[in-house]
Amino acid sequence: MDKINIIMQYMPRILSGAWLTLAVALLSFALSFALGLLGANMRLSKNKLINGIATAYSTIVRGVPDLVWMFLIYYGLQYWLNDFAEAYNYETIEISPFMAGVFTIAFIFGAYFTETFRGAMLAIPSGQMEAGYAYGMSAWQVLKRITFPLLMRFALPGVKNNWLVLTKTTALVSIVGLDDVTRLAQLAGSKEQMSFMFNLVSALLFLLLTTVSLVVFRKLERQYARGVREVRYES
Amino acid sequence: MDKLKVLGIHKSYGDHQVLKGVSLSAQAGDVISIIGSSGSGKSTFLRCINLLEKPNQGQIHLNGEQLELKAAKNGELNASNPKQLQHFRSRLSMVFQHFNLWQHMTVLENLIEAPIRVFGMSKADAIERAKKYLEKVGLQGAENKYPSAMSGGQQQRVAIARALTMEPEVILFDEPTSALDPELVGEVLRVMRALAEEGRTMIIVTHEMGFAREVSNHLIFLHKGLIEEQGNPREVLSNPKSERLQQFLSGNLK
Amino acid sequence: MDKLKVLGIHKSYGDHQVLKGVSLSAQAGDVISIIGSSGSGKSTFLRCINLLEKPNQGQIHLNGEQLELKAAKNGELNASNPKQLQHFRSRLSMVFQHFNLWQHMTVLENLIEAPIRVFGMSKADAIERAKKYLEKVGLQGAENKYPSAMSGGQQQRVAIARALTMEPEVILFDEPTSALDPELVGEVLRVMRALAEEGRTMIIVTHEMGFAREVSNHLIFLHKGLIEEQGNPREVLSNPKSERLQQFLSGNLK
Amino acid sequence: ACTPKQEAKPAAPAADATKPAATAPAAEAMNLKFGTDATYAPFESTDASGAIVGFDIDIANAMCEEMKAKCSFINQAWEGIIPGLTTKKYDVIASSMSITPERKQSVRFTQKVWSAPNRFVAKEGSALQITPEGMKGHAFGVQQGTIQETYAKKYYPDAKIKSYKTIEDAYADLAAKRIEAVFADGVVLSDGFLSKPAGKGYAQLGADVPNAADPVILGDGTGFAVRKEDAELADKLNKAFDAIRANGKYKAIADKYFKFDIYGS
Amino acid sequence: MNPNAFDIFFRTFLKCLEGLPLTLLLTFSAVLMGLVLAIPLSVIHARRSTFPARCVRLFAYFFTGTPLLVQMYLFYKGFPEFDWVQSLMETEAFDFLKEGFFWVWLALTLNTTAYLIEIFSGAIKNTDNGEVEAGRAYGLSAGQVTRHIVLPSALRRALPAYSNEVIMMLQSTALASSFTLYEVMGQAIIMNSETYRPFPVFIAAATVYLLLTFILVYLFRLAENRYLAHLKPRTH
Ligand SMILES: Nc1ncnc2c1ncn2[C@@H]1O[C@H](COP(=O)(O)OP(=O)(O)OP(=O)(O)O)[C@@H](O)[C@H]1O
Ligand SMILES: Nc1ncnc2c1ncn2[C@@H]1O[C@H](COP(=O)(O)OP(=O)(O)OP(=O)(O)O)[C@@H](O)[C@H]1O
Ligand SMILES: N[C@@H](Cc1c[nH]c[nH+]1)C(=O)O
Ligand SMILES: [Mg+2]
Ligand SMILES: [Mg+2]
Repeated sequence: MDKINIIMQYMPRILSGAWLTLAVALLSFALSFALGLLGANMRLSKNKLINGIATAYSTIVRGVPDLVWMFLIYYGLQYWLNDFAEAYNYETIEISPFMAGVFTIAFIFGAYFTETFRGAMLAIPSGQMEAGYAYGMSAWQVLKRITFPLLMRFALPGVKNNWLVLTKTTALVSIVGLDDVTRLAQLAGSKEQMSFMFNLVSALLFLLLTTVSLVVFRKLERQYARGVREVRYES
Repeated sequence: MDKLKVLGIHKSYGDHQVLKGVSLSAQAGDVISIIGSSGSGKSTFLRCINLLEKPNQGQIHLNGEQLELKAAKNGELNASNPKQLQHFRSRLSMVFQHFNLWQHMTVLENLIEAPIRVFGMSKADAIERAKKYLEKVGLQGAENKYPSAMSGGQQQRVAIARALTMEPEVILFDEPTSALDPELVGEVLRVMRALAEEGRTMIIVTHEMGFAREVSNHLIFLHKGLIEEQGNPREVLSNPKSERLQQFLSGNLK
Repeated sequence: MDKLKVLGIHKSYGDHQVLKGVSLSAQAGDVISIIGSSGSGKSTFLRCINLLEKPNQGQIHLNGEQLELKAAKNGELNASNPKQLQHFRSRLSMVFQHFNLWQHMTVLENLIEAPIRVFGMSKADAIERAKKYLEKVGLQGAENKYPSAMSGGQQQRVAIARALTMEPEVILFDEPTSALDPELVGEVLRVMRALAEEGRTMIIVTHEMGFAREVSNHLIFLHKGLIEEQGNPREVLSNPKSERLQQFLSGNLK
Repeated sequence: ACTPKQEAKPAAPAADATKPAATAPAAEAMNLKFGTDATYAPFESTDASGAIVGFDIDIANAMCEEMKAKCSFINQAWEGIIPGLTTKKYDVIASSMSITPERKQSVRFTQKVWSAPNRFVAKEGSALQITPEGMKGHAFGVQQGTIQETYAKKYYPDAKIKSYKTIEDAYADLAAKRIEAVFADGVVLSDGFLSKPAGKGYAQLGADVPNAADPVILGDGTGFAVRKEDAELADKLNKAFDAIRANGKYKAIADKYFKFDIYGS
Repeated sequence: MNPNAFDIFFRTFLKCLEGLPLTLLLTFSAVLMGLVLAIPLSVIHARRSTFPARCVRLFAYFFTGTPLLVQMYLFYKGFPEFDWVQSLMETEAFDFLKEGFFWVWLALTLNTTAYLIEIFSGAIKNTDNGEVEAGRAYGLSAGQVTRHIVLPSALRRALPAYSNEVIMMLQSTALASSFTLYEVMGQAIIMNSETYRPFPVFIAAATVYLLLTFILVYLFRLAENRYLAHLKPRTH
């Protein structure tokens, strides 16, 4: 088949784009995860200012389309960094398009993770942490051994959902010109007048990522469900 | 020398003064019960002893060593030395009303967690010790269960074993039986009586007058943030002097 | 002529034979109580009568008309004529243990839904009828409340009114009071006693021996999928013949 | 006034900040970064391997050789090409950018690099007239943010003008018959489209539209562009360009790509 | 920053308002059509393993598992490659196929349909079985139980999730700017390529979307107060 041949010709490049997509997704996931933990702690803070900042962050980010953020941060962040650098007499800080894409997505999903983690933190009974302190464990030990594992249990469904949405949002970096799967397949499709086939290929690659993610999360869910499954029903 | 000496604890939440200077001292082997109506400040007092709640005034001595405290801006006393606080806490175990077992850990993991993290004990040693105390509370064989798969009475016994595994000098109990149905109360009381007979130092907040009478050698009646009456449990309970306590006991027996 | 006649109901879940041939017949005005220990098949039997559960064998007659059944591949009997089944069901109302009120509808909407859909009654007529029965259960004025805003006893009374609004020939009750706390049980029993006095035909699965004794004129004791004993409630209850029933009653009264 | 307060918190790794800024007086080899929208064959595009190639690229490389500078190219979508320059993502735009008075307010141009007229293409044998009346009610495509877009909007008020992010998107819609014609740089249409397999069955429509038709909008030829404050760099580039014009390198490159004089008169 | 940043902000804001009708048209035609399609499909989806149920599941899996942008490319660019679509586009009646609007709308609609199917079928499956049995026990037919008991109850419970989805859709319409449509985001992009000032320009667009979102959130809160009254906890 002629068409298959053409597609195979582009495959190495498209797969390199898929790799970039995965890299953007994983990096921004890690960043937004951290940002979300920070945001959630701020949201739960009793300090009105800190709480207000985090609330504004999470509301505003979620009220504006991802694409608008993409343009704003992708093109705007550098302006801001330059102004900053000038004002403080630093050398110009450069961000690559790749990093800009990662930051943008991390910034957006940090807001979603903020809400996810906030909900999860509220779901942990405070006694669990108190018990740790009461036996002389340090704050760090309590965080690592008690709070975090429990947090993950409550947050996992939300984390899973955010990850699935995030992977799909990475497609937007193609609009600002990053060579991810979406863009490479799209361009190849235009060039060869085979847009249907090529875009289908990128769709299927995303579907593959989704499917693999679902399998991984099922494993994780099982792991963090330690102690929940054997619920005892009295009488 | 006093095992535990707590002096003049004051504690307010905003305008609400919950404790207005409560003191207590316990020799080794003392079992002290604290009774009082709901809201009288029993839990708050117990939680101030290990600084889960920060008092506004007061001193805490363990084996003659004083816990160093310094006032924060909001007037609460904080430990000035976190290491010392951790050290104090590790020798002052607490058993919570709602058990607060770590849900994501098995029974055994619940027991060995603190000894390993806090004392740096080896895992093997910790397990050995844990099994000993698990047996003491009658739960040998339950090592690998998760708390959620156990009844309330079993969970509370695990919580006691967890506290014992720290081999603490003093154990603080906050209403150890009130979350349990009558059948389960029996299980737990049996274990606590055994501990009392062993000569452990215990401070127990309780609503079980019978229990207070049987096992403790000193009884404290808290009322509105102050000790209204105290002394030998049998005497105090059968012959209450203050009107408050008379009223409290009459309500309690119906 | 028998109002309701049920013959030789058999029902298995997989290998587990729950009903091994249970029959019952009720004249107009009969109130039949079914008792038996947990798992003896009481609910299953009741649910087989209106085919919420599909029996493996048996016949169901209402007013002499037989429900047409045909065996499906898995051995269960299905209604061969869905219209006839709907018709049967509309004359055989059921009141559920957990009420099963439609949460998204107000009380009034709950009551008029089935008459409108099933009988094609006009809305105005249905409302009129609904109000009548709502009054009968003592809930006049609650028309526009949502079930979630009512107490358990009130909800169960709404459920009874819903069944009554169908003006059914037979009412089936599955433990109508066991989801209620003792205080609420009274409310519901009062209403059911009134219905019995009106002469309605009712089949009642219950754990309330007192109630069975007072209102029913026939009592059935189910054991392991068979009728172990039956007859006049007072006689059967005060003078049980079978060992099983003696045992059941002794356990029940403690 | 519109400095964002909250976003951008994830600051860039500070390690990058040690790179010398291009504007620093370069005693030794200077690092020059070029930004280009590589969707504009034959001037700038990507080959099958993803490398950026084209006439502008070759010219820029030749000039760099002249300046003894180390050059690299950064692909940048057209809509962000000027913001990318001002924010120092790169130091020079080499992207067929026409020299217009309007753009001069934002950037500093070098001298002209090449110049050619503008052109329509349509299906072979199309009966369309490129007069404003002839285009009335008909749909044609231009690239967003280009001189041709501005020109079309001014001179064809009654036509359905569709703007695309890249010229390649416009070709795709021409093929899909969503639009009847495309208006763009003539050489791009002829060499980047008509002469390629995708351009089979299409032809130039009407006569060329010379830049002189409205010099204020269409400008005079394309140039490279630097930040307004980088006068020194513009100077260097101009000198290097003069050199390759003089030593025949420009002609050698031009001959490789074109059969006519791309420099223009 | 430059003093005329405010000026650009306000000009863009007004320009974005020109794109508002298109944004609203896309959003609401997609979510309404999605609602109409998703209700019957989610009933099918909730049935165990019939062939139609499997088809619906596959549909939902594809459209929720791939980016909306890719779906838009697939529709906008992919479909016109088919000869039959080409010849349709030529005819007078199907002239609209040439426009980006139809394809973008189609992608938005199918995408939201897929998400709504997941939301609704989840709500359907969560319907209290007792309520279903009560319906059957009084002689309602299977269809009547679905129409009058299950769906009204499930759709109300799905209202919060539906409102989320509408807000997501509103934001997704910004992608239409990549397909020759000048809705709010499209207008902002035009302003950006005229002014080269991304900051004030996109902040203006963000402001418009933020206001729209707040209005929607407010309207849905009103709707929830009304339709979810029965889920409020008891007040005595
Ligand atoms: N975190 C807090 N913030 C404000 N007030 C509090 C807090 N914790 C306790 N209180 C108040 O302090 C008072 C004493 O509470 P405490 O829990 O010590 O009572 P208690 O004697 O243990 O009662 P109970 O028998 O019900 O457990 C109560 O009035 C309570 O409302
Ligand atoms: N759907 C089902 N699948 C399998 N087994 C079932 C099912 N429903 C009921 N059973 C089994 O059938 C037996 C009879 O159940 P049934 O609910 O009729 O008992 P019951 O007499 O109503 O008891 P109770 O007083 O507890 O309500 C039980 O052993 C139960 O486990
Ligand atoms: N030369 C035209 C068109 C162009 C698009 N890309 C590069 N150039 C312009 O500068 O507007
Ligand atoms: Mg207390
Ligand atoms: Mg039952």
